[in-house]
Amino acid sequence: MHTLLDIQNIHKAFGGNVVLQGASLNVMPGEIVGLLGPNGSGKSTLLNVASGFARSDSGEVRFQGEDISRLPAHRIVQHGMARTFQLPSMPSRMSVLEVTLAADTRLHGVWSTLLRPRAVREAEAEALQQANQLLDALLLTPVKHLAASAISGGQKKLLSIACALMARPKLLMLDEPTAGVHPNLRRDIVQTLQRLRGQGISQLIVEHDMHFVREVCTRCVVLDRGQIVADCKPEELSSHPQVIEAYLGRAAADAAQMKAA
Amino acid sequence: MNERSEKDIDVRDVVAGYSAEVDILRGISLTVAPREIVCILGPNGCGKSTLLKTVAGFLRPRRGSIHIRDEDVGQIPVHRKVRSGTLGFVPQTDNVFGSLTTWENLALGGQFMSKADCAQRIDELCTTYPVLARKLGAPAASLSGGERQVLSLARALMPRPRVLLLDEPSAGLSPKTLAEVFEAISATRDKEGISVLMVEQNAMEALRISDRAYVLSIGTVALENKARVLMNSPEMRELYLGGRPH
Amino acid sequence: MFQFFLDVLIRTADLALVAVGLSAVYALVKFPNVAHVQYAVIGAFLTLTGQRMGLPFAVAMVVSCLLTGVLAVFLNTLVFRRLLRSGPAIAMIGSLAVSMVIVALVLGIAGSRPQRFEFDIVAPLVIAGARVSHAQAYSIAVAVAVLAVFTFVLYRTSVGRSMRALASNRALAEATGINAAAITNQISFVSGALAAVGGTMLAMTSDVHVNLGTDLLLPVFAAAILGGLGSPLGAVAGALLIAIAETSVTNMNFGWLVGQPLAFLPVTYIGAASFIFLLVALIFKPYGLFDREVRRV
Amino acid sequence: QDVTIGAVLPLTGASASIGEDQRRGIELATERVNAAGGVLGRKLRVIIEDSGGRAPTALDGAKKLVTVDKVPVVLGEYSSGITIPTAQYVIKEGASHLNIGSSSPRVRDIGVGSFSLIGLDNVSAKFAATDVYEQKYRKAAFIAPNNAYGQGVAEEFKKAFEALGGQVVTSILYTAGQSTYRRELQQIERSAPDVYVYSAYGQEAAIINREAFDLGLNKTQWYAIYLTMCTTDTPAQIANGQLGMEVSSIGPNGKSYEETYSRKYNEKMKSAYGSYAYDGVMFAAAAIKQAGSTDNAKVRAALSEVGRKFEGVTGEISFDQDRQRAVQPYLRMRYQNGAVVSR
Amino acid sequence: MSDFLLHAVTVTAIYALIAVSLNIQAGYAGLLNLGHIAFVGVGAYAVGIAHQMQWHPAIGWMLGLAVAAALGFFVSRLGRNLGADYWGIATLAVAEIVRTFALNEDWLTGGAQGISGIPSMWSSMSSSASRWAFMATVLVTLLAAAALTSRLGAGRFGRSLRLMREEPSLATSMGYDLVGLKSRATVTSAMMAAVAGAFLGHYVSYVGPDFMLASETFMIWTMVMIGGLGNVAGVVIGALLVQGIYISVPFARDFLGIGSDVAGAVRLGLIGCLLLACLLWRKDGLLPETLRKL
Ligand SMILES: Nc1ncnc2c1ncn2[C@@H]1O[C@H](COP(=O)(O)OP(=O)(O)OP(=O)(O)O)[C@@H](O)[C@H]1O
Ligand SMILES: Nc1ncnc2c1ncn2[C@@H]1O[C@H](COP(=O)(O)OP(=O)(O)OP(=O)(O)O)[C@@H](O)[C@H]1O
Ligand SMILES: CC(C)C[C@H](N)C(=O)O
Ligand SMILES: [Mg+2]
Ligand SMILES: [Mg+2]
Repeated sequence: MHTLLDIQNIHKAFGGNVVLQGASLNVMPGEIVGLLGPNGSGKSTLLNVASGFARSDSGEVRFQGEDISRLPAHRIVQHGMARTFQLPSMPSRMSVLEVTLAADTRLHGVWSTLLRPRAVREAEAEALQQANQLLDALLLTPVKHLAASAISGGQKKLLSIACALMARPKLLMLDEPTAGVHPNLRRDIVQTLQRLRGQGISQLIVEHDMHFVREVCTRCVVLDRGQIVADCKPEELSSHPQVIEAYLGRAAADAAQMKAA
Repeated sequence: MNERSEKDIDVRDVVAGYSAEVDILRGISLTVAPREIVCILGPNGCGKSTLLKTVAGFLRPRRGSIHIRDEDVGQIPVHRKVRSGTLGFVPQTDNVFGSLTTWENLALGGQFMSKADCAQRIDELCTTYPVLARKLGAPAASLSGGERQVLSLARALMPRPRVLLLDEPSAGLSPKTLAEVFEAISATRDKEGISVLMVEQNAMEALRISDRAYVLSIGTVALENKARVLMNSPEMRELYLGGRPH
Repeated sequence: MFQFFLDVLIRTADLALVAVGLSAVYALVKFPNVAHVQYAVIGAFLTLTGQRMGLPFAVAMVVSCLLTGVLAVFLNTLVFRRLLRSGPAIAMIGSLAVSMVIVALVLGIAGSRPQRFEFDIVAPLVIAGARVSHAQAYSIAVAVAVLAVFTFVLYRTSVGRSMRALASNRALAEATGINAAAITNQISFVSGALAAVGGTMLAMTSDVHVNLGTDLLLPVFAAAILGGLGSPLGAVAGALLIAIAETSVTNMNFGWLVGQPLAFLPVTYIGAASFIFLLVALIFKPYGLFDREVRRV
Repeated sequence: QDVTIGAVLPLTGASASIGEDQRRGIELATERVNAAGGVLGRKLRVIIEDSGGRAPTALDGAKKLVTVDKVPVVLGEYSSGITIPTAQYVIKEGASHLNIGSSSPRVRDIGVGSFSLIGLDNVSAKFAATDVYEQKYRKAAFIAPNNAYGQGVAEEFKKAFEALGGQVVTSILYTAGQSTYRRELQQIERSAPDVYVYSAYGQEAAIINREAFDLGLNKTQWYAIYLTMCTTDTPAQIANGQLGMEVSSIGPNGKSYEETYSRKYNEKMKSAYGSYAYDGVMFAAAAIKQAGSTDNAKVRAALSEVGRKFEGVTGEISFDQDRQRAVQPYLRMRYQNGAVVSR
Repeated sequence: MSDFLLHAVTVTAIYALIAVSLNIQAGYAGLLNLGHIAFVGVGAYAVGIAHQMQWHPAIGWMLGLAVAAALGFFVSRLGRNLGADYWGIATLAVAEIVRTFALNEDWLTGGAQGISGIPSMWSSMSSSASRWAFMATVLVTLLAAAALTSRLGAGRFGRSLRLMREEPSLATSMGYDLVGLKSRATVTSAMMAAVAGAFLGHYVSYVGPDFMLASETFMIWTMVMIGGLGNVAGVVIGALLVQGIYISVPFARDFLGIGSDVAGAVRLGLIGCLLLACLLWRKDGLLPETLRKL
C-alpha cells in the first residue's frame, strides 16, 4: 500500500531559531498517527508545513505520492487534506451552521451562485444535511444559530472539527482537538474519530492527553526539539526513556504504567 | 467581624451576561477560603470563563455581589484590582502580548514592583519554568501554544497576587509541563499563601491539587464538594468528570 | 545638491510630524485615524486665532497644541473608543465621519479662503547657494526637536512599554493592571499636539486653509504605511523616503530623452510617483518596511 | 412672477475674489434694470449658483438652473475649463449661454447658443507677447494653469513671442487646486529666463507669487497676463513691481459703473471682471425685452440680434460670425503700491 | 418640479448603483477598497473617450467594462498578501494614479479639461422623453444589480466571501483560494461600478479628473455604512439619504440665503454627523446585516 502522507527530512527555522531539524514522518492509509512532543518542540509547525501554511526551508512533503511542498494551502486542501488549528477563532457575523456549510467548498463561483443550476441545489441540500448531522454529533445543535464567535472556547474546537470533516478529507490533521473540551465530549470525539477511521479517513493528531492518545492512535511519533525521537505503538510510550525524559515526565509515566499493569 | 472575612472570594447570587437579553450566569454563589485551591468544572459553554471574567471585573454583575477579601469589588475595574495586588488573572485565550518579547511580558506583570525586585522575580520564574528561559528574547506571538500558556501563568504570578484566577491553565500543556504547572500552583499556594480559583477541563489532574470543586451546569452550580470526594465517587466521575468505562 | 537636500528635509518635516502621531495612535487603537490629518488643520487655525488675538506666535502655537491635544483626547473617549468596540473598520469609517464634521466646521466658521499668519515678509535665507525661507528653517528645527522628544518618551519610558502592551492585547493589558483608558488618552493627547505642531508648521510655510488636512491625507498615509503602521519611527523614515521620491522625480531633467535642454515630468505626477513607490514597496514588504511583528496561525 | 436668468460663478475656490466681483457686477446690474422698471414689466432676478471652482459642481448648478428654475440664459463661469462643459450642457438643454469671463480660444467652439462678451486669447496673448518683447525681454519662462485657458494662452503666447524673435525657454502648466507650486517654480527656474510670464487664478497666483518670493525668483522680472486676476489675492509687498496686461474693464461710458461700485462697496473694483458680469445681465435683459418672452428659442435669437451692436460699460460689444466679441481693448499695466496702474 | 424630481431620482439611482457595487467588496468580502471611484471613473471616461473618438457608444461601454474588470483584477492581485488597511491605502493609491493619469494624458482624456458634451442616452427621443427613458434605464439596472447582489450574497459565493472577510486563515484551511475570491469579488464589483460610471458620464454630459477624487469614494462609503454594510436594501437606503442631503442643500441655501461656504459646510457636516450617529448608535447601519437563518 502507498503511503498517504510522507514528510521527509523537514528543516525549518524562524530567524535564528531552528524549530525543525530533519523531521520525517509518514501516515499510511487507515492509520491514526499521534504526533506528540513537549511544548514548543515543533508539532504545530510541522503541521503547518504539511498543510502549506508555512514553507519549509528544505525537505519534502508528498501526499499520495505527489509532491505538495510548494503548493499553496488551499490547493492542498483540495487534494484531500483538512486541518484544524490549535487556537481556533471564528467569524462573528456568521452563524455556527453557516460556518459549517461554508466548509463545503464545492461550486462557490459567481455564475453557479447566480444561476443555481440543479447541481448546486443538490449540493446545497446535501451539505445542509451533512452539517446538521455533524453538529448534532458534536453536541453543537443548541448553539447552531448563534454567531460562531460567541460560543465557548471548547465549542469552537468542536466546530473546527466539524468544518474539517465537511471537506470529506482523506487525511485529517487535528491540532489538539480536545484541549479545553469537556471530558464527556472527549469521549464522543474519540468515538467519532474511530468511526471516521472505519470510513477510511486517516488522521494525524497532535494531542497531549495520554488517555486520548492511547484510545485513538494506532501509532505515535514523538518530536523533541525538531527531531523525531520515537515512533512506536502508544502503549510502548511509557517505557521509552527519551519520551519520558522529554515529554511524559516521571509521574505521568508511572501513572500510565500503573494503569497498564 | 462578619462571616465574610473568612473568605478570599465570596460570590453571591451573581447574574451576568454579555448582552442585555441573555443571562449566561444565572445566580451563582461560590466561595474561596484563604489558601484554598478551588476548581470549577463543567461542560463547554456552561459559563465557566464568564464566571471568571465577572469575578475579575471584565463583566459587571447584573445582580448579586462579589467580594474579594471583604471588599465589594463588583464595580471596580480590573486594572485597579491588579494594581493593588488583589488579583491575578490568566484568560483562557489571547493570554500573551504577542508583539512584546517574553521578557517584556514578564516585566509588565511586574510593572508595579521595584526594578531589582522585578528582575529577581523573573529569574525565579525562569528557574521554575525553563521553557521561558530559552525564549526570553522572542516575541510572544512566536511562542507555541503551550509556551504561551506557561508564559501567561508566569506573568500573572509576577506580582505575587493574593488571589489568582486561572482559566484552563493546563490546556495544551504536555503531560510533563502540566505536572510542573500544577505542582507550581500548589507550591505557590503553600509558599505564598495565595488562594486560587481555576477553571479546568482536565478534571482528574486538577482535582488532585484542589481542595474543593464546583460543577457548573448552564449558568448555575450543579454540585459542590471536596475534591477528594468527587474524585473517588464513581458515579460522579461518570456524570461530571468524564470518567471512562474501563 | 544642497538645495535638493533641503527640499527633502522641508517635505519630510511637513509629513513626519503628522505621520508619527498617526502611526503611534495606530499602534494603540489599531485603526488608521483619518481624522488625524484634520487635527493639523485645527492646530493651524487655532494658532492663527491665537495670533490674531494678540498672542505672540510661539505662545499661540503652544496654546493651540494643548487645545488640539485636548480635543484629540475628547474625541477619543467620546467617539473612537466606542466605535472600536465594533472593530477597526468601523472605527476607520467613523474617523472619516469625524473628519468630515471637522472640515465642515472649519469651512463654516473660517470659510474656504486661505489665510496667512502675520509675519513680516522677509527675503529667504541663502545657505551654501540653497534658499530656504525663515518659516521653513523654523519648521525643520521644530520637527527635529519634537521628534527627538517623542522618540525618547516612546522607547525610554515605561509609558512606551505599556503602550505597546496595550496595542498588542487590550483585555490582557487591563488584566495586567494597565489603565488602558489613561494610556490611550495620553498618547492621543501627544499625537493631537504633534499634529497641531505639524499643521502650524505647514501653514507657516504655505497657507492656513481648510484643505490643508485633505491635501496631507494621502502623503501622510503613504509615509505611515511605508514605514509600517504602528511603528512611529518607521513613519519618520517613511516620510523621508516619500519626500526623496517626490523631490527627485520633479528635479530629474528628462531633456536628454526628448532632445531638449530641459524637460520635466509634470509635477502632478509626483503624487503618482510616490504612490507607485509605495505600491512597489508593499509588494515586497506587505506590512511596510519597518514591520517587526510576528504572525503565525 | 419674476423674470429669472441664471449665473454660475466661482464664489468659493481659487477665484473666489473674482467671483465676488462678478456677483457685485450682477447685483449692480439687477438693481439698475429693476430701478428702470424691470423687463417685460416684471422684476428681473438673477439666480446665482456657486461652482466652487470645480466643473462637476458647476454642472450641478447649471443643471438646477436649467431644469428647476428653467432660466433661458445662464451667465458664467470664470475659468474656461469650467465654462466650456457648463456651456455645452446649457446649450444642449436649449437654453443660451453668455460668457462673461473666459478667454480660451476653445470657447469659440462651444456651439450655437453660446455668446462671448469678452475677447479671446488669440488676441490677448499676441498683445502680451508684443508687450513683453517691447520691454526688451527675450528669454521668457511661462507658467499657467493646466486647463483650456492655460493651454490656449500658452500656445498663443509662444507662437506670438517666437514670431517676434523671442524665445520661450520653458513652459509649465500647473494643476489647479494644489497647496504648493514650489516644485513647478524650481523647474522653471532651471531655465534661467530673463522674464517670468505667468497667468494664474487669484489664490493660486497668491501661492505662486509667495513661493517665487521665498525661492528668490522675484529678482527676475515677472509679467502677468491678466494682471488683476493674478494679484487680487497676493500681498501687496510681494506683488510689487510686477508688469502685466489686462482687459480694459471700463469703456467710454463705464465711468458711472465705476462710481456706483465704489459707492456701494466702499472700495475700488477688485478685478477687471465685475463690469463684464454687469454687461452680461444688461445684455440678457435687453435680449429678453427684444424677444418679448422668456422662451428659450426666442431669447437665443434675440441675443444674436442684440449682439449686432451693444453699448456696454466695458465698451462696444458686437459679435463676429462665431458669436464672439469682435473687438476687445487691452491695457498695459503695472502693480505698484497695492494697486494696478496703467503704464 | 417634475423635472427636478426626475433629476433627483436619476442621480440617486446612479449613486445607489455605485454603492451596491461597493457593497460586494466592502460588505460581503470585507475589502476596504478606498479607490472604488476609479472604476466609476473608468466607466465614465470610456463613454467620454468613445464620444471624443466618435465611436459608437456601445464600444465605449464595452471598453469601460473591460478596462474596469482588468483594473479590478490588478487591484485584487495587488492585495495578494497585504493586510486589510494596507490594501485600503494601496487601492487609494491606485485610484490616485489613475486620476493623475487622466489629469495628464491630454491626448486620451482631455487632461484637466476633461471631456464635455457627451451625448445623453436615448438622444434620438425628444429631450423630455429621453430623460424619462434614461431614468427608467438606470432604475431597471439598479433593480437588476440589487437582485443579483442579494442572490450572490445569499448563495455559496457570498458565504465564502463572508468567511474570508472574517477568518481568512480558517477559509484557507477549508480550501478557499482567497486571492481568487478577492479577484472575483473585485472584478464583479468593478464592472458594476463601471456601468454606473458610464451612466454618470452620459447623464452629466461631462467627465473630468475631479470625478475620481478620493473624497468621492468616501461619500460612497458613507452611503454603504449608513445603510448597512452587507445589506443590499440598506445600502440603497443609505444612498437615498446621502444623495437626498446632497441634492436638497442647494435649495436650503436659496431658501435661507446662506453663503456657499456655509452651504458646503452644512452639507458635509450633515452627512458626517449622520454617518457618525449611525456608527455610534446603529453601528451596523439602518438595515444591518443579520445572521442568516437557514
Ligand atoms: N463574548 C461573548 N459574547 C456573547 N456571548 C458569549 C461571549 N462569550 C461567551 N458567550 C456565551 O456564553 C456562554 C458561556 O461561555 P463561556 O466562555 O463562559 O463558557 P465556558 O464554560 O468557559 O466553556 P469552555 O469550557 O468551552 O471554555 C457560551 O455559550 C457563549 O454562547
Ligand atoms: N511564526 C513563527 N515565528 C517565530 N517562531 C515561531 C513561529 N512559529 C513557531 N515558532 C517557534 O517554533 C517553536 C515550535 O512551535 P510549535 O507551535 O510548532 O510548537 P508545538 O510543538 O506545537 O508546541 P505546543 O504543544 O506548545 O503547541 C516554538 O518555540 C515557537 O516559538
Ligand atoms: C483672465 C480671464 C479672461 C481668463 C479666464 N480666467 C479663463 O480661464 O479663461
Ligand atoms: Mg502547537
Ligand atoms: Mg471557557
